[in-house]
Amino acid sequence: MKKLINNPTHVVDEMIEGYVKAFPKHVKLLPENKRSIVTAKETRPEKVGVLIGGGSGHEPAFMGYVGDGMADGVAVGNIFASPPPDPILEVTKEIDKGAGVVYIYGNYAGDVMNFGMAAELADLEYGTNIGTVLVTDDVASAPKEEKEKRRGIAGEFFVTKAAGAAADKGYSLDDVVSVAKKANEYTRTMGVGLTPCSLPQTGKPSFELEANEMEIGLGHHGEPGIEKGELQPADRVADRLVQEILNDMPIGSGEKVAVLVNGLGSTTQMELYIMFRRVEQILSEKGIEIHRSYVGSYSTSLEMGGCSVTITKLDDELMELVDYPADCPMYVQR
Amino acid sequence: MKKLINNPTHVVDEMIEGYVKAFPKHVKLLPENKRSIVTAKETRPEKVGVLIGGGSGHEPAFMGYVGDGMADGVAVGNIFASPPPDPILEVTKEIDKGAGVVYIYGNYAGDVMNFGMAAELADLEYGTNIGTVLVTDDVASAPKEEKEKRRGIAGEFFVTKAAGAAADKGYSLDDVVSVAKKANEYTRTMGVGLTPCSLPQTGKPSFELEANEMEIGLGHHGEPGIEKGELQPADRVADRLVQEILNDMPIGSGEKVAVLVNGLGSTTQMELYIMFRRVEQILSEKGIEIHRSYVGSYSTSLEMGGCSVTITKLDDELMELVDYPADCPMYVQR
Amino acid sequence: MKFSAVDLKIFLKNVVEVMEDNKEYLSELDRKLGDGDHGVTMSIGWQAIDEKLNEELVAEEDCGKICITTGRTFLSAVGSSVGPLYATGFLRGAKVFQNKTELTGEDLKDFWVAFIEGIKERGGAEVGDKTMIDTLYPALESLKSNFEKEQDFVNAFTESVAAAHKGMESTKDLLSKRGRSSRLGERSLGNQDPGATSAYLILETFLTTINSVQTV
Amino acid sequence: MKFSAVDLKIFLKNVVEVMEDNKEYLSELDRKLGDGDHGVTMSIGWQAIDEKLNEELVAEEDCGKICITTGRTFLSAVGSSVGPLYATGFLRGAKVFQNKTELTGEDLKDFWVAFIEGIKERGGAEVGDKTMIDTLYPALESLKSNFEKEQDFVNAFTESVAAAHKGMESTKDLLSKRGRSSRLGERSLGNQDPGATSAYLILETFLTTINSVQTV
Ligand SMILES: Nc1ncnc2c1ncn2[C@@H]1O[C@H](COP(=O)(O)OP(=O)(O)O)[C@@H](O)[C@H]1O
Ligand SMILES: Nc1ncnc2c1ncn2[C@@H]1O[C@H](COP(=O)(O)OP(=O)(O)O)[C@@H](O)[C@H]1O
Ligand SMILES: [Mg+2]
Ligand SMILES: [Mg+2]
Ligand SMILES: [Mg+2]
Ligand SMILES: [Mg+2]
Repeated sequence: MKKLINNPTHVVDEMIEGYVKAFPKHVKLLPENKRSIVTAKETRPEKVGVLIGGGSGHEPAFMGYVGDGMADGVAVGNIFASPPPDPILEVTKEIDKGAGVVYIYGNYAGDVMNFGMAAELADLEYGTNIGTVLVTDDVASAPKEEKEKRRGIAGEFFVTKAAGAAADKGYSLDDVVSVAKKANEYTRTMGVGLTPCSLPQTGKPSFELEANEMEIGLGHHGEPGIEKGELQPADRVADRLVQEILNDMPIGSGEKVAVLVNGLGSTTQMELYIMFRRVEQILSEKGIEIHRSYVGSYSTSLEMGGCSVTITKLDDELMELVDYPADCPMYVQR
Repeated sequence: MKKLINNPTHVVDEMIEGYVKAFPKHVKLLPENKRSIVTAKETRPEKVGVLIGGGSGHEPAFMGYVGDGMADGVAVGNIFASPPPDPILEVTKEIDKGAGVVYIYGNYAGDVMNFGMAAELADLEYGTNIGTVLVTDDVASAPKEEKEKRRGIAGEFFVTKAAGAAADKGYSLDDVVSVAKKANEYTRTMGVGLTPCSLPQTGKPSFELEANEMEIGLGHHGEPGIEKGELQPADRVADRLVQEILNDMPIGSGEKVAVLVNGLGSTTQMELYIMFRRVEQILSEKGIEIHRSYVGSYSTSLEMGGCSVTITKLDDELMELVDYPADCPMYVQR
Repeated sequence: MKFSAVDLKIFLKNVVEVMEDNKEYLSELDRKLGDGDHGVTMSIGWQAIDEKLNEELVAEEDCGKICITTGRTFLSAVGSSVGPLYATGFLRGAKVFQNKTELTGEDLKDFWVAFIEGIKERGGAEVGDKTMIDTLYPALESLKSNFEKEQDFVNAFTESVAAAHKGMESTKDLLSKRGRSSRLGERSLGNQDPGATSAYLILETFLTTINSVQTV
Repeated sequence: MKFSAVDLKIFLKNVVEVMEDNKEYLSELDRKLGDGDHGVTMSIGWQAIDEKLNEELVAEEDCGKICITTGRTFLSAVGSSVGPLYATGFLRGAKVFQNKTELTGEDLKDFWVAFIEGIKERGGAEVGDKTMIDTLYPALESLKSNFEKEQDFVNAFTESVAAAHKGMESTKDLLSKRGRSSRLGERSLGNQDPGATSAYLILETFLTTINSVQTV
């Protein structure tokens, strides 16, 4: 494990320090916790607040997605660990403009408990209305019958995008929550891992794969996936990922989708575009129209190698929200 | 070497195919060469054309930087190899709107010859006025007295940004060339390598470093650097890189700069922000004001590990150009 | 038996040390089933508690306040899955110790009952889900029934730790149903749950602490 | 001696094979001094030429046209540093062969003189810069002077290849001054230049080709 760091214990704090120094016009750190970041821009009174968060190590998720048209604030946890309620509460208080706050996070035991506690406390202490949207896009993480048990991975980008745009357009709390839930309902992700990452504090690889192996359905934190096997050509990998998604969420000819081919950390753009090429071929053979594409590292697992494919079905409302502009330090859309 | 590819021989063509399919509203492929990409948007008559290019394997550079406020077209070479004159010529012809075309590329023997031949042919065959700007930001690549021998690395981003914005603002060919040359003159980069990349076709690591070693000044294609040594804490590495830059190009207190902390491929955003944190500390101690920061993978070397620091001094003109909006598939600025 | 605020702080100090010693081991268990950070998380949390023990808790005599600070500190330092779980344990236990500087065997029993029930309530896991509950719940049942019989905390707790050990070991043969390893199915078999392990370490450390304190 | 268009194409086919055989070796040399792609680049370029040889050049009798196609194909396929260099070599040489279907020893000599001078002009490198010029220029000088003496191309070219070999080997002891390895300074010592090596392979292949063609 070779990393450009100072002290493994301080990586998250130093990263955050660097981040807010790099984008002072976009984001600011709140005073109490060193893990609470909010937009530096004035937000409109009566705008629903959008709060995201989770463990760190997924950059640009989640802290990179604070800004116009996306989230108003983020609570940053330790690497691969939910933030505690304190920073979540601090952000909540700051971004509540009287219309309530929606919490969007991946469906992990730790996040559910910490954000759950924060939501209760926010209601109790500040009387803030909290809406909650759990992201459950990871097809590999539970069978279809137990969809509510699935975890959130790269698809959280689309759920945040929908909620952020909706809030910016003046949706009410309930409406932001419903549209974000719809985005989650319409989103599926399947990933493949090739090489592990390692936590700065242990230096140990998060999983082991042979030199010629890949793992389908590998978790966002190196949690074991559903199938190990020999590394296949990119086209065959794309076939498999897309097939799993379409089996789980059939999409008809003529329907519109947004696609995200996401790198897990150390995968080159070259590989991601080669993957996208095949994803596009499959979808267009089926008459499915790609309305908007995203290719890049949108949600990583430190320096893990591999990628995921996310497909979101778009109805008219979601299409408008996906097309809505955004301006965050790590993601801008015009 | 584990890569999500099909056939090593086709990686560049398949990448380009995926790219133009992903962003059909932004870019299009020209018919003759499969390596000529231009903006899909109508460009204004009498706008100076901005042409970039070089070897592939540096994504998002260079093909990701075609779009409003940046380049009008790109010629894509094989991995780490200059494109031949053909695609350069094809792009030139397409983007010449009567005001000439400026070629911006890194100062490598291959690029100089191929773009040079293309420039001659463009003049001969289409009577296009060609301006040429060689990027020479890599401090490690030659001593100060031989600055004209230096190679171009991540700083090409700023030179392209300045030229693209200037062209969009209606500068003449000569003026685009001068301001791009000024941007190059005011830009310095120093890099550090931690882990090698490997060409898909050889599968061999581009260089060798021990588990605890880093290499200062390592080239953009794995060319050996100026000093191998034990891996230092991020702050010490940042100190070294910034010091080399400031020794080469003194910057006074009160001056303004743009900073790019660039990942070489597999380096996490977390590490880049930890590096940025220290860069910011050093500059602010010296009273140098960071006007705008860029942190991320802007110019890579496949999956190489490590990063570079680029500093561009800003006068009023360059500041305006750096702040100018841009809308490219792999880089958007509002 | 008597157990003072000083003893309570010795216990906490001992846990700090045990978690440091087992940091690698707990992370290794978690690499097999989850994201590999359990040892790191426990270490971060207990190091933060250690700081409190060395500063604002040095003169603290109220066992309830000690437990509140412990729980809050742990939660704020780690978040994660175990943050809310162990924090809830300490905060529920704190109610039992409120305003007390010396604790009886009954207090200690009530503390652990509240501690474990709090965790169960917070996480919603059942015995057999392959979590720390597999360690904690058998310990709770053993503690309750044995204490009822003999009213001897040390004996009852000794039994309780034995039950915890069995419970911890039982997680090897369980399919994961909660937390990060729940999708593992068959592949989770054969691996001991990291949270079940850290929970056992906490109980065991309490036992060695009361034994060492008693013999003084 | 006589050298026909067919022989010329045999030579080109032989180079295709030699470059395939040396792909790994040339890349390995370039990994030490540059970006590790020289073998890959040569292979891509010569494979593209091979395609032309198997298709549109099958019936081509004009040695000039064969060389033009070779040069253009190489350049379009690879770009890189060596694209313009070797392409210029073939395009300059093509002028010598224009409209000829049979070549004399004099033609062949003039071809290689034009080939090498073209490369030198294109790249601007001098002997001692640690490039392919260190192979090519001694070959050129040897070829010129020996051909002038004896008017025997085969003998003169045999000498020339020997000079090329010496020149190639001399690059081991040179400091890099051109191309990707120029910043290496002292560290470039001891490594043979990849372009000097591929240039030698081309000359050597021409020698073996004329020898095999002659003995037929
Ligand atoms: N709902 C739950 N109830 C009880 N214990 C749980 C629950 N979810 C997870 N755990 C425990 O948490 C442990 C993992 O802790 P840790 O690795 O620190 O957190 P994370 O899973 O967030 O990385 C598991 O081994 C398990 O014992
Ligand atoms: N200006 C030049 N003149 C002659 N030969 C050159 C020149 N620049 C580079 N070369 C040759 O090119 C070789 C490298 O070729 P190659 O690896 O294919 O291209 P690149 O350097 O673009 O990766 C060097 O070994 C050297 O012999
Ligand atoms: Mg975790
Ligand atoms: Mg090259
Ligand atoms: Mg864990
Ligand atoms: Mg090379």
